[in-house]
Amino acid sequence: MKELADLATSASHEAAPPPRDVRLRIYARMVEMRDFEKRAHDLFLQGLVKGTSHLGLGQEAIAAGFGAAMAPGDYTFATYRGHNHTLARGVAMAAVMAELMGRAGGLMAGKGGSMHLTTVGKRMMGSYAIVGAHLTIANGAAWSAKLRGTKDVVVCFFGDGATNIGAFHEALNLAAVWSLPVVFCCENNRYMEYTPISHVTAVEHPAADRAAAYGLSPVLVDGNDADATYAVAVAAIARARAGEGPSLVEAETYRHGGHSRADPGKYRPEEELQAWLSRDPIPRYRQRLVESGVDASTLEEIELSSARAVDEATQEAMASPPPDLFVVERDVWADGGSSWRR
Amino acid sequence: MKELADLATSASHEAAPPPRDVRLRIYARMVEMRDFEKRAHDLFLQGLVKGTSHLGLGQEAIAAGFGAAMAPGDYTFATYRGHNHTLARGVAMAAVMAELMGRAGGLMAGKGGSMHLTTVGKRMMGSYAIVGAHLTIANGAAWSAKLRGTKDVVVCFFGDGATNIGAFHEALNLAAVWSLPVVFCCENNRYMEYTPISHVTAVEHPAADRAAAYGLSPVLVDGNDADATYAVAVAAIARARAGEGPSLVEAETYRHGGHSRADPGKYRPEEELQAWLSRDPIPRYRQRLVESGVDASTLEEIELSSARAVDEATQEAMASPPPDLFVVERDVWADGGSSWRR
Amino acid sequence: MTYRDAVAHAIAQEMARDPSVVFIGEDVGAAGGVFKATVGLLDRFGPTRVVDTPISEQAIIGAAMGAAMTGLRPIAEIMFSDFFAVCWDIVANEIAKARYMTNGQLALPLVIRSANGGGARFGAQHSQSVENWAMAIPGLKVVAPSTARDVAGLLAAAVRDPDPVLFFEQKSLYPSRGEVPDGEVVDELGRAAVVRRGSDATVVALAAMVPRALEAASLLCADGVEVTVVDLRSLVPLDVTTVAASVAETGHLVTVEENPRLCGWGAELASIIAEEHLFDLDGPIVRVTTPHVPLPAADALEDAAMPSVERIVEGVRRSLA
Amino acid sequence: MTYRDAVAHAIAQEMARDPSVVFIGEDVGAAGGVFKATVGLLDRFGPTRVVDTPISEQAIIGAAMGAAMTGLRPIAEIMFSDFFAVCWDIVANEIAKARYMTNGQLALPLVIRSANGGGARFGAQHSQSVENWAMAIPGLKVVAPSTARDVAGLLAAAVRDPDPVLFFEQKSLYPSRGEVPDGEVVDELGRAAVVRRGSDATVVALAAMVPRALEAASLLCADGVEVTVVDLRSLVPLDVTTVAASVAETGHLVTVEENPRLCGWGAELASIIAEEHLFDLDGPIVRVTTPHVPLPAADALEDAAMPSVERIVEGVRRSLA
Ligand SMILES: Cc1ncc(C[n+]2csc(CCOP(=O)(O)OP(=O)(O)O)c2C)c(N)n1
Ligand SMILES: Cc1ncc(C[n+]2csc(CCOP(=O)(O)OP(=O)(O)O)c2C)c(N)n1
Ligand SMILES: [Mg+2]
Ligand SMILES: [Mg+2]
Repeated sequence: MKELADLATSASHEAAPPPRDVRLRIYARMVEMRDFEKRAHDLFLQGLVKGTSHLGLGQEAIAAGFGAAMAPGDYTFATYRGHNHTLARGVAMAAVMAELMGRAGGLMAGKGGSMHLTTVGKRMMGSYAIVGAHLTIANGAAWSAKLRGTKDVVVCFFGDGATNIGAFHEALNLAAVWSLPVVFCCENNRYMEYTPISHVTAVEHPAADRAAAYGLSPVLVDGNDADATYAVAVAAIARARAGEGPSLVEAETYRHGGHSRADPGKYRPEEELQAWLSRDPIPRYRQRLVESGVDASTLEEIELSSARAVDEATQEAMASPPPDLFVVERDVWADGGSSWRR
Repeated sequence: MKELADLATSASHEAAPPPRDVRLRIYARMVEMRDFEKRAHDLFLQGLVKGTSHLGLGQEAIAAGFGAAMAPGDYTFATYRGHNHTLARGVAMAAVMAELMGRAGGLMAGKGGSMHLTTVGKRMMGSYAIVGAHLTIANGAAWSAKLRGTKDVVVCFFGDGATNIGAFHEALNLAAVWSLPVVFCCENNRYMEYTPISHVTAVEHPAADRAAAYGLSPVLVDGNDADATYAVAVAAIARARAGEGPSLVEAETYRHGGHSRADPGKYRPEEELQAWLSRDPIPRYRQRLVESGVDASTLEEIELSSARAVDEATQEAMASPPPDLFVVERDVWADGGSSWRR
Repeated sequence: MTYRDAVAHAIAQEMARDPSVVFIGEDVGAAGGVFKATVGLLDRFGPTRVVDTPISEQAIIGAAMGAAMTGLRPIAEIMFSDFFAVCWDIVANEIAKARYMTNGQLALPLVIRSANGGGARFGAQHSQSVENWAMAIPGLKVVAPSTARDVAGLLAAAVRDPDPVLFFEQKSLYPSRGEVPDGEVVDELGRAAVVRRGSDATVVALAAMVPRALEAASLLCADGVEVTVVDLRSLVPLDVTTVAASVAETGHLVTVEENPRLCGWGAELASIIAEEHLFDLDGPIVRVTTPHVPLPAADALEDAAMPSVERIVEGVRRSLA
Repeated sequence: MTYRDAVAHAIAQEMARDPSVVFIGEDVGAAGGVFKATVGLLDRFGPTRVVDTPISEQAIIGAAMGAAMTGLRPIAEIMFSDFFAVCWDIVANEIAKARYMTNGQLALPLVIRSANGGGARFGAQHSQSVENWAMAIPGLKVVAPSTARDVAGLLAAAVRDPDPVLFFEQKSLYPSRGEVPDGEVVDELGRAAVVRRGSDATVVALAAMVPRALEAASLLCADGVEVTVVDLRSLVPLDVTTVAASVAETGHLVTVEENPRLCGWGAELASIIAEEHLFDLDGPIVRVTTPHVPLPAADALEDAAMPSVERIVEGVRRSLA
């Protein structure tokens, strides 16, 4: 395993820490994400969340750091492992929970499911479940923002495994050639589904070591350090907003659980797991906040309010009825229907 | 335009020149390729070659240099611009010509056409017309050679434009991870169909500047210098044969004509064209041979015999009848037929 | 105007009308397209709105999708329709499903145009008729004009349509000429055209098969057989009404498809008629298609493979027998 | 044995028999496959013959193709059949056409297996039934078993077949159990199975729709309607003989397809019967399919979308009405 200490070279540690209010917001988000996903997992075990779901437990510092750095007009594109990124944009927890449960009150009325969380109103432009595709789509939104002359920036998250698929290559090249306002963030959690990324990749850092192939500078960041991810996000987003083109960030992290609900994650060496658990971004950040003088009661307040919010969201989602069946044949087309004939 | 003189750093100029017999073989092949393609072009203008065809006029030093470096058991994979690569493997000219003319005596009885020249018996494993795909297929042949324990090497040719498509990326990564005996040779002729590669690529050298993304060393060679391409090919093939894995070579060159028959190539600046015409690999090589002491009569003999061979091949191809129509429904399946029902 | 020119004509009409219309693809700008169907657009609308791309079909289609969901109305070109296979994921898994999966949140007003079909002796990888690939995917509209006028009217309609439209230009028709009315031409998607009327049989064709079906109709007419020829014009929406009404009159249905046999649109139409109008039929439903083989390159072979006027005539006779 | 276990069983049988059989895919080795259908193969045959790949479907399928043309008999896994879209070029443009374009020079004895279909609440991008995508491409054989026994026999046959075979494992069937005889099991591709006999109507189904059709048959039987159920088992070759013979007896054809409506195999079959056996029909050909929509994720919605036993019963009644 790569020495994590090496990552301390990331810009953030030299940069000034984020302001206190930003840090508190980041902390609050991370706690909410964690509480939300743990609840989702419980509901799974109870058979209330159906299908599959891919938790980002342990990876919260990336979604939260970037989320805090984004402006309301910026666009998010995420993967099936997108709960955290959805919550990071301020999407209502209850609607997300209801979607996981396949209820009428779900974010997409149950039609999308866990892997496709989308809230266009919050510029959460979707969670995409085919590895790599959404990098090309993110480019499109960035191109559009550029052409329409807004200063909106696109942030596109994906996993380490996605760096070996063709769409990654095409998207990065086009973004660079067109100098698009897009930030690509690779969440390198060291595994694809069950196979270590190192077994199937020609370079050590699947994203950073390829930045040069697109004329970009490599950016490697400790993805379990929310101050670091925030700093990197601020810099890359500012660059994009200033018209200086795309960035490719690789955030090193680890998922605490398996790939998806079916997976206990047993293929990972116990020491590796323990080493990463000891670098859990949330207690680590909490301790840093305490050390920086935030008092315990402020943090406890955040934690309590998160727990409450998740409870309420769960109640609300559970109260939501199953979807009306007629929606099956709705919304294929802009006219609201699905007719293919006349 | 990049200074061509810079390319003189290629290994070949320091290396000893190829032995005289190899040089003569290379020269003979280049002359044949040139004569063959000029004739193909004439036949086009006469309406005898149908459809399309993509000439490699000006790029002969790559096919010839690599061809001379390959052992009979080595495999070639080429693109629609594959006449030269086919001839480089010793495939009979008449059958190639007949294929271009859609005759029964064609290499594939007229079923494939100019863009799909294949002669499995000579290990010319095909010309592929969808940009990029064959890089992945070349890997498969290399993997097979490796597993079967033969020492055969695969050489896969493609254009600069192919470096921006997803399949390129997937193929290079897999080749590196599996340490396959394959040499990828990018013939950078500076244009895709009509668009300069520099307009759509994030790096200056579309292949060489990306080698590092696959843990490979960049290899850039003057593709208009047959000694140089030969030297690079010998080295890369030896490496592959020794089990040391793949190489990615970028050979800088230029096509004398347009992209395909329909294209006069007018989008290219006249000075650029002239500069490259003055570096035509064939007269250049001829001069070098003369300077190295080969006497004119030897070279003239080669030239005459090539002209004769092309004349004979043309006659033979013209004498070949149109294909029997029943072949339309033959050879979809291994049983020789095309039935999809019972 | 040629079918080819009608493409640039329609794109120009729409780009002039709506500044959110943009156009991207390989060699589409400076070169005016490899089929010269988009000549002049770069000069007129500039490099911000008419953009040459790398050979990156996934990136092209992804860019169109992302742009469409954020306020532009992109037109993307896939040079040969065979290359849809390289970006099929973005087309079939992303574009087609996005509105539905998001419960209507994402709108994707975009057009993907592509040169489709055989006849140019380009061989199996540059000659396919793949409109059925698209028809099989819920969430895509599928249009395939047979005349210059329809290129103009249907392409404009496709650009204005709020849903993703795959627009198939039959490459063998590019040089064909036809009247295109002056001024703005905009059609409605999903209306078939009855291009010849006859009471003995209904022949349904698409794109380059329409002129062939009309030729067959003339030959049959000389023999006293009067057929209706329906130009389908679009596969989704599919104008079942027009076809069924004609079959109710004639009692005979013959479909003429350039695509290979299995699972073509003709099969769908046949199954609809066999389900909903079985008792209107007085003879078998005959499908004339390319045999289920890749298309060969040699001229003689390609001509033998594609549905010929003779095979259409024979198909009608078989239905009437 | 479960349907799932029959996969590993058949692969092991073939790998043990023929050293040129190799197996590659994402997470297929160390993890035994994400559906646990290939557990034990890595241990038994080692990392040279059972290889975990990067997420690079084009590279996977290209590797299989290149290996097949040079002496191996690869089996490649595409984890979910939806991902065929990512490598469709290599499948449809390269593998399917190579033998034909080279006039028989290239042989491609390879199998691509994939988990197909809905029912797992995975949403629109992980639930498609895409066997028709393959059926529409000349040069591909297409197999889709409905029982553990057929997985064993047909997968072995696919591996031994000299042509490229796409092998669709219906993911909703993985847990289903059935007898698999001891010893070597090898079937023939292209033979449908009559799994129930009745003289009133012919119901043709594939994969997960076969058990549903059988359930519908039981319900109908209770009402005095006796139907024949045909398990198609393979789409290419398509066993028209068996279906047509049954329709000749019953006069009624109902197809049950998990795929969305347009251009499914049911349409092809309907068009064949309407062309060749029209006058055997005593009632409309009814197609029961998923509506032409992407598959929704929520359990209630997914169940409502896919063909249910009730809809099959209703379809048969409609044909008989
Ligand atoms: C094209 C494609 N191939 C395979 C899959 C199946 N799959 C889903 S997630 C996954 C692993 C992705 O790994 P990574 O990119 O590292 O993201 P992570 O799940 O670790 O967040 C795979 C192989 C897919 N969804 N799409
Ligand atoms: C996937 C794909 N996209 C587009 C094309 C159309 N096309 C054929 S050749 C070509 C240009 C290729 O350029 P390059 O790779 O530089 O090779 P060159 O023709 O210069 O030898 C293009 C765009 C294709 N065949 N395949
Ligand atoms: Mg990962
Ligand atoms: Mg080029």
